[in-house]
Amino acid sequence: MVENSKTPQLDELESGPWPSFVTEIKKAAAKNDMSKDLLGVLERSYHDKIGHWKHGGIVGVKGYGGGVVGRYTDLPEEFPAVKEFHTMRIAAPSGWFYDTNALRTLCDIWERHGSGITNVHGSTGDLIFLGTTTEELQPTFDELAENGFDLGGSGSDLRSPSCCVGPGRCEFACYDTLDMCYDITQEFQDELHRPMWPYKSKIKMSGCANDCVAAAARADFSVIGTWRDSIQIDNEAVKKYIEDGMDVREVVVKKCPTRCLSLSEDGELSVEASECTRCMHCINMMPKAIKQGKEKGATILVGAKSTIVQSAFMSWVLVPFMKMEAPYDEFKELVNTIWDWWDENGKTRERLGETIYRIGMGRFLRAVGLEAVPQMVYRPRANPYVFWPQDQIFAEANGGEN
Amino acid sequence: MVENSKTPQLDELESGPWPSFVTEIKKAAAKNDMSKDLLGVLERSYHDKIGHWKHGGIVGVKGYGGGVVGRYTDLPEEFPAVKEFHTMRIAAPSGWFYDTNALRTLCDIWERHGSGITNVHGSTGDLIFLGTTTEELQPTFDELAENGFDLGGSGSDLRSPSCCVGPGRCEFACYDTLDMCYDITQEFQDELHRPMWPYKSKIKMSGCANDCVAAAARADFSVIGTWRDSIQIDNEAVKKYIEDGMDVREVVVKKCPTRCLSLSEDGELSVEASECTRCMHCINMMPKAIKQGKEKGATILVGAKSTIVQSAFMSWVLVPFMKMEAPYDEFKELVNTIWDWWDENGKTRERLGETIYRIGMGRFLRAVGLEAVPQMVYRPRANPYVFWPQDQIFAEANGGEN
Amino acid sequence: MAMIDNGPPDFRMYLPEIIKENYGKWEYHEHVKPGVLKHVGPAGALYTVRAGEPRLMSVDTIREICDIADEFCDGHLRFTSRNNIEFLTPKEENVEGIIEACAKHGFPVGGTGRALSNIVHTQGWVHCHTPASDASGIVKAVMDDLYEYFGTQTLPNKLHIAMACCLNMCGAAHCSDISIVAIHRTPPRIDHETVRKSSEIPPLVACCPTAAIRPNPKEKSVTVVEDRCMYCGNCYTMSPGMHIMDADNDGLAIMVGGKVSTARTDPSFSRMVIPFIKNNPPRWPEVTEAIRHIVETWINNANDGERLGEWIERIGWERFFSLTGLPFSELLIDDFIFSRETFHTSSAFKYTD
Amino acid sequence: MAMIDNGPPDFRMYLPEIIKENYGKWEYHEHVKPGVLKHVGPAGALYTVRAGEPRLMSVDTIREICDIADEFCDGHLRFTSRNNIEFLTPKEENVEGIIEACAKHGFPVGGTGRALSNIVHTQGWVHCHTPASDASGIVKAVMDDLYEYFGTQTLPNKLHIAMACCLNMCGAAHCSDISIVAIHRTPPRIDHETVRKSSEIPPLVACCPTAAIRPNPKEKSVTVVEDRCMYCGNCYTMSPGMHIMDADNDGLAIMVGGKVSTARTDPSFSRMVIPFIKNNPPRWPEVTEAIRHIVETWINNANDGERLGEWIERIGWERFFSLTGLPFSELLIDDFIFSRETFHTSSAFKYTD
Ligand code: SRM
Ligand code: SRM
Ligand code: SRM
Ligand code: SRM
Ligand code: SF4
Ligand code: SF4
Ligand code: SF4
Ligand code: SF4
Ligand code: SF4
Ligand code: SF4
Ligand code: SF4
Ligand code: SF4
Repeated sequence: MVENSKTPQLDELESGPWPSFVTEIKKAAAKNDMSKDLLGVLERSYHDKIGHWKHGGIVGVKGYGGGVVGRYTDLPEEFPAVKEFHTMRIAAPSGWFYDTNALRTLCDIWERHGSGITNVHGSTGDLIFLGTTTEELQPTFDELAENGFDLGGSGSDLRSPSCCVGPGRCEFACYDTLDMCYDITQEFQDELHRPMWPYKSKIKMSGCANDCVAAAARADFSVIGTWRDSIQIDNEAVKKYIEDGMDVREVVVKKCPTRCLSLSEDGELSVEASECTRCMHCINMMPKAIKQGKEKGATILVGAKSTIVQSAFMSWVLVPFMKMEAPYDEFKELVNTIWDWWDENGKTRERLGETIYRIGMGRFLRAVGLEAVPQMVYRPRANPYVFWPQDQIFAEANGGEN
Repeated sequence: MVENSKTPQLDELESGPWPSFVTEIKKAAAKNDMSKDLLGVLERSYHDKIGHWKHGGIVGVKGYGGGVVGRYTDLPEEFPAVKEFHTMRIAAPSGWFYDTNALRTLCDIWERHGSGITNVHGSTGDLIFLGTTTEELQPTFDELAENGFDLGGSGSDLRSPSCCVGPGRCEFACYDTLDMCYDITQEFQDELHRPMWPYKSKIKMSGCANDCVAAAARADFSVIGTWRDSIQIDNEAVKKYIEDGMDVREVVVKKCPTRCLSLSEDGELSVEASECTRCMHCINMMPKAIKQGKEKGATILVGAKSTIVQSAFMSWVLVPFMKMEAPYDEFKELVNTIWDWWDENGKTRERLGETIYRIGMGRFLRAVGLEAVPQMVYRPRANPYVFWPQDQIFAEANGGEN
Repeated sequence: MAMIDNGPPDFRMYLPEIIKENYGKWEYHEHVKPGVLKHVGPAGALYTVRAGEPRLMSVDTIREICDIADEFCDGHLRFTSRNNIEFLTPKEENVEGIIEACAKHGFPVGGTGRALSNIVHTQGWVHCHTPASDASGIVKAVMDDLYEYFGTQTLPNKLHIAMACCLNMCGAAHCSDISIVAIHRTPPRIDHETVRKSSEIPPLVACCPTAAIRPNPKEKSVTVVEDRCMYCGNCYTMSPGMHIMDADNDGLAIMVGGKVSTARTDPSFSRMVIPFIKNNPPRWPEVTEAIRHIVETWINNANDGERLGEWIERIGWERFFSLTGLPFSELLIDDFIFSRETFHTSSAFKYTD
Repeated sequence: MAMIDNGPPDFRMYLPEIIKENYGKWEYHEHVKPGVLKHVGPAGALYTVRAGEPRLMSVDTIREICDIADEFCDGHLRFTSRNNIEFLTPKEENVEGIIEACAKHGFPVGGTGRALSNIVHTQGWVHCHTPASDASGIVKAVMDDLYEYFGTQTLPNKLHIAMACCLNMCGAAHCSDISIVAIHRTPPRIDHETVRKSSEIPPLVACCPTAAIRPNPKEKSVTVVEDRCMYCGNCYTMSPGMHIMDADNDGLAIMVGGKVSTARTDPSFSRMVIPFIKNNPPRWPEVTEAIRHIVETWINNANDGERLGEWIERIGWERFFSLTGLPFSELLIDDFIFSRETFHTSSAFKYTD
């Protein structure tokens, strides 16, 4: 520990085996005044047990409404270099694949224009340039753009879509998450860069139900890869697992949530395919012996978000199965239709899931023209409070079907 | 079928093997004009597909606010005998035990004063005298009272408590449901007969978790018998069941919801008592081999009600275990405290469960002085929206514990 | 005024001797045969013969029941929580006599063990002021139709059906294996005259669960935002001027899968599977058919010992709809306060077509 | 303006050759050892070395990472959804070199299989305007403390921890095995001057989820009914005059048992088990201790393959509290919109003392 350090508290966070963010800030601070002052502000927070940042006027780059989060310290006299200290969200490539060229280019740009501190990555998935002045925003952007980069989302717009590594490195990918993420991000550039909705909207894509981008928890549209037909069992490979000491009955068969697997006395594994919910467990346990079905696509779920305001929601099933192939027209149409409905019906700061909850699935489905299927719910309603479409029942009363 | 019957539709309901309520009304109608007109009104409803009763002025007997439900037909010209046609709710003995004397006395009284039609019983548990005039209410009551009977509840009061047959004929009764029901009904006569609350309140008692009075679904206070110690297994008797052909592993062990039973190779059944939730399944299946524990009492749950207004609620755990012995002081105190709180905080037509839901379990528990235990919830909150008691946290901030 | 607040008679007066002796000391029970239970205690056995009754009974019929009890049970009997009669006797030799007498008087013996028991129901057109259908008539029709299951014990487990004649859902229809719930489907037609005369406006406005009722100062009455109304009828209970009954549009919904015992699985609500069947008195054939179909699908597919709801939860509701062939629609999806918990927040589900 | 709306670079530019060849055709994977994955496709194998990083990184550190990737991976690498680095190479012989280089630069190798992975976290005092605690500091302290579980694969199953620095809960803290959520506990202190200057009153009033905010015409500002406030901070997001940060009373809550995969059990929310721990920078020892205790209780009691929440749901939450010895209190009982579904509507539960 440095003697007479100005950051005695933060210094404590340089010890221990896990890489230290304090060391990182200090590394940047050695070259950059903003980072130095960031260190000072942060030490102060550790002392005061309170944050020292405030939001202020809206800042950004020309032509965009989002992508920059404005921040100002409330201690500008003491820490003038971070009087303005805005972050820029840089749209990351699908699956966070980079080459060192690209990364070095980003580093160079940021060293020239900002604090030299980054987040790799933000929790939506952008690469974050952490802190610069208002003045530097446009020049930074210009350089980024020249080099083929762009900003991600912020504010009441589409946030940067993100996806799992999928076909890039995973045998479980039921569709091309990487391509789809790139494709729709390009398609929806306007929605992403120009806030216009009641609130933010997010799309995340996982190649299978393991959901390695946690799409089900944190995207208004969660696209989860799945298949329509039966899992495929290679019983030779099953026997190999058994020989290698796996207790297939205990760790696979008994843990199948729908009990649709059975293992015969002589080690033949079979599945009652219609009852399988494609939960991925057996496949995860024996990837060499059990493969997904052949007819692949995705389930579209809607509505996830975190706690503010009405409560956290997890996404729920809207389309049980959709083929997911470029150019993803069916998906794009669906999303556009739903955004239109939400834009018209949503209140300010109301996420899609909350709007549907408030207005009701029945009205939502009728409005967006989707047929209700039992897969949308764990179980039907426990109350008899149906909002009966009055025109429909009058038509019935005049001789239609019930 | 009667030719030229005046009740062609109802006549259809006299065929078939199940005893017919139409035959019953006709039986009474042979002697009684009200019943004759009831038949007429009902036939009309079968024709019109609409009810022909309305509520009107409040009717009752002296000294009571409840016990009578006022009804008037909206077709008084055609059916003058049921112009007024009020029901009286007669408090039934615990467990609906009668002797024929008592029943005949009731029949005689009702034949003299009313339609001669009854419901045995109403779904709260009262014996219902179905239909008489305003004028006859008091004389009926007087005769009832002279013979030791009384009215049950209606309106915003305590409704007639009810209970399962319990110790009267069931080896599963963990406390004396019959006595407790009688005792508390006597104790709360005032609450029962003089409406004074935001809405109705119900108490039901089941001797065990089989819940043969459906207390958990339809009582603001559900008292469900249980025990504190381990179930008792008689392994001789287990073997007898096995000999008699029961597949104990399949129908008992595997269906134990907590998987806390095990059956050894040689047919010894054992239990991991701390993990048993006393669900009653194994005991139901093998009443001769498995007995409940010895330290018996009841779980008190609160809040059940049907659909109107906020939604149906099932009762939830408030006191995991309470000894249930005459004079039931602890229970009575609890109920009184909660009624006071509800009376003060409940809105009109808001049942106890709804009031607690609106105000929050935290505030409710603090107000009634009960300690929170994990048994009250299936799982803790999924949101961080704690209503922090401000005085408490300031006390902590000044040096207390967290 | 000495005679008010008697309370109910003390049940102890009515207990047969054998019950007094075995009171709280019962050891076990046996199902002798459908409708007949044997409970054994230190003082010996008690035989119970359970018989169905129509609930709505004339005093003469009650007297017939008394005759049977006098003849075979020393005048002792009880009724169950589901409106069955129970004849109680320590004399095994009396059992057959009771059964015969029941047959003679038309009381079907059964309802015990893995059987259909009597349907718990409510007033309907017989006496209530808000019903959307009759109760007794539908119950009679359904019990006639499912009669075979009352007198036998061959179902996968108990079958407890309830019927409620409006959305107030008197009884325990909200937690029954099957419940038949009569529902309104159109907003109240307001009779301003009656509202003015008989009701205070602020509580009437406040009573609506969806805030559909607004004051109507011009009429000194109220208006209903029809789009928000869910036809619960609560306003009609508050004011006779808010006519909720509608001959053309009232009818029945079917809900299934509820239970209250904790055996194996926790208590659960019944869930709507048929949103509407028209009132078709006097025998509601569409209702009896629908219920029989659900019951038979359960019988044919459930594991031994599974209540209706347990079976459905095991196979999943989507599979219930495909097995029964019942149409699913958005009407069955909850859109009230607690809807969120019903949404299928998982991509693990079964396909159906 | 040709350069707006580029969108992200096309990922295809960055893929290593072996990935291009095996793209969408991967056959299986193996866990070579902690931190090292082998994925096999028709064109051969790809080796991945996964390493933890602090997320907040200087450009110089990124350059160091690039140096490693240049030396061993032909310049190819990626980052994971949980902020780990993945070095990608088809050359098995490079694996050890990568591991050594990581060690040299201080990047711990691990996070694969049944391990603790990196903690997903947010800005905290480093950059956000509403935090109730820091994020990076707590994450550093917890990862230091649980370090042993990052580089081994011996946990019952994956352990995914998240940290959110205010009730907005950026990230997926609401569905994580363990989440550390910084919370406010006092109503906003209103700076009327700022509210007046910077905020429109009606949306500010409307934004409050509990309707605790009322207009204050006198001040041309608002008042807060303190009793209704649940300290969510939403009003502060709407108006900088609603000061929600509170040095004395802000701190941390611990929630556990969430997941998002559908493997075996459906996705589920994390649930609060410790309502409050004071901010105790720089190393929050009470937080690290509490989390280690929960993790160890899970390790010692769970069945093989059980995620934290699966284990708790199997034994029951009451048993979780007795096994961990964590105190239960009414603060842990939900009292917001969806509380009803959390109430224990069954008399079947386990006793604890
Ligand atoms: C930077 C980031 C945290 C991080 O360090 O990783 C972040 C930071 C902020 N989030 Fe977030 N959120 C970030 C990902 C998330 C996520 C995760 C995700 O997108 O997958 C969530 C949960 C999912 C969701 O959308 O619900 C999330 C849920 C919120 C919420 C609550 C939204 C809700 O509907 O419940 C708010 C509140 C708000 O919008 O006012 C919020 C608001 C904010 C604001 C803008 C607070 C504000 O009003 O100024 C934070 C700005 C901090 C700053 O100083 O830059 N942030 N926020 C993440 C974005 C980086 C990126 O672009 O990659
Ligand atoms: C007589 C009665 C109590 C009373 O005070 O009136 C009663 C009596 C018995 N019940 Fe019950 N139950 C009675 C209504 C109920 C109800 C209430 C209801 O449906 O409204 C329930 C709750 C049903 C539910 O969960 O929805 C009920 C759920 C049970 C159960 C749990 C069954 C299950 O597996 O879920 C048992 C145990 C069993 O049958 O194995 C049981 C067991 C019994 C036993 C065997 C107890 C005993 O040892 O004596 C009794 C004979 C049952 C039989 O019919 O074979 N009794 N029983 C009620 C007869 C009603 C009827 O006429 O059919
Ligand atoms: C007679 C009876 C039905 C029957 O035929 O068995 C009945 C009949 C009425 N009920 Fe009920 N309820 C009857 C048991 C129940 C039960 C079951 C129970 O008590 O176990 C419930 C469900 C449990 C509960 O309390 O929630 C029940 C839930 C309701 C409700 C909805 C209450 C709620 O909080 O959800 C209403 C609506 C109301 O109070 O305005 C209601 C209202 C009514 C009224 C008073 C309607 C009215 O506003 O006038 C009905 C009078 C009918 C009449 O003409 O006499 N009745 N009602 C039952 C009482 C007989 C008795 O005393 O034994
Ligand atoms: C690299 C990554 C995807 C990415 O695009 O970045 C990834 C990659 C893999 N995941 Fe994942 N998962 C990744 C985040 C996740 C997440 C997301 C999260 O936590 O935010 C989840 C959801 C966790 C949850 O449910 O809360 C996730 C749930 C799974 C599961 C389900 C585990 C379970 O039993 O619940 C599997 C299957 C398994 O492990 O058996 C899986 C399996 C895998 C496999 C084995 C898939 C494959 O065949 O390649 C990959 C190697 C996993 C390993 O670490 O051993 N992956 N995986 C992510 C690595 C994060 C990290 O650095 O630790
Ligand atoms: S979500 Fe599925 S496809 Fe995507 S990386 Fe995870 S396991 Fe592979
Ligand atoms: S994917 Fe899941 S549900 Fe299907 S067979 Fe495998 S373990 Fe069972
Ligand atoms: S609730 Fe229990 S004690 Fe009461 S009758 Fe039913 S089984 Fe017996
Ligand atoms: S009572 Fe229920 S939980 Fe307890 S051992 Fe028997 S079956 Fe298992
Ligand atoms: S369910 Fe409705 S209509 Fe039927 S008795 Fe109860 S309140 Fe009356
Ligand atoms: S029927 Fe119910 S929802 Fe409709 S106006 Fe009346 S109270 Fe409101
Ligand atoms: S969780 Fe709260 S404090 Fe932390 S980054 Fe998100 S909005 Fe800011
Ligand atoms: S902190 Fe939340 S609950 Fe409190 S006043 Fe602000 S918006 Fe309302």
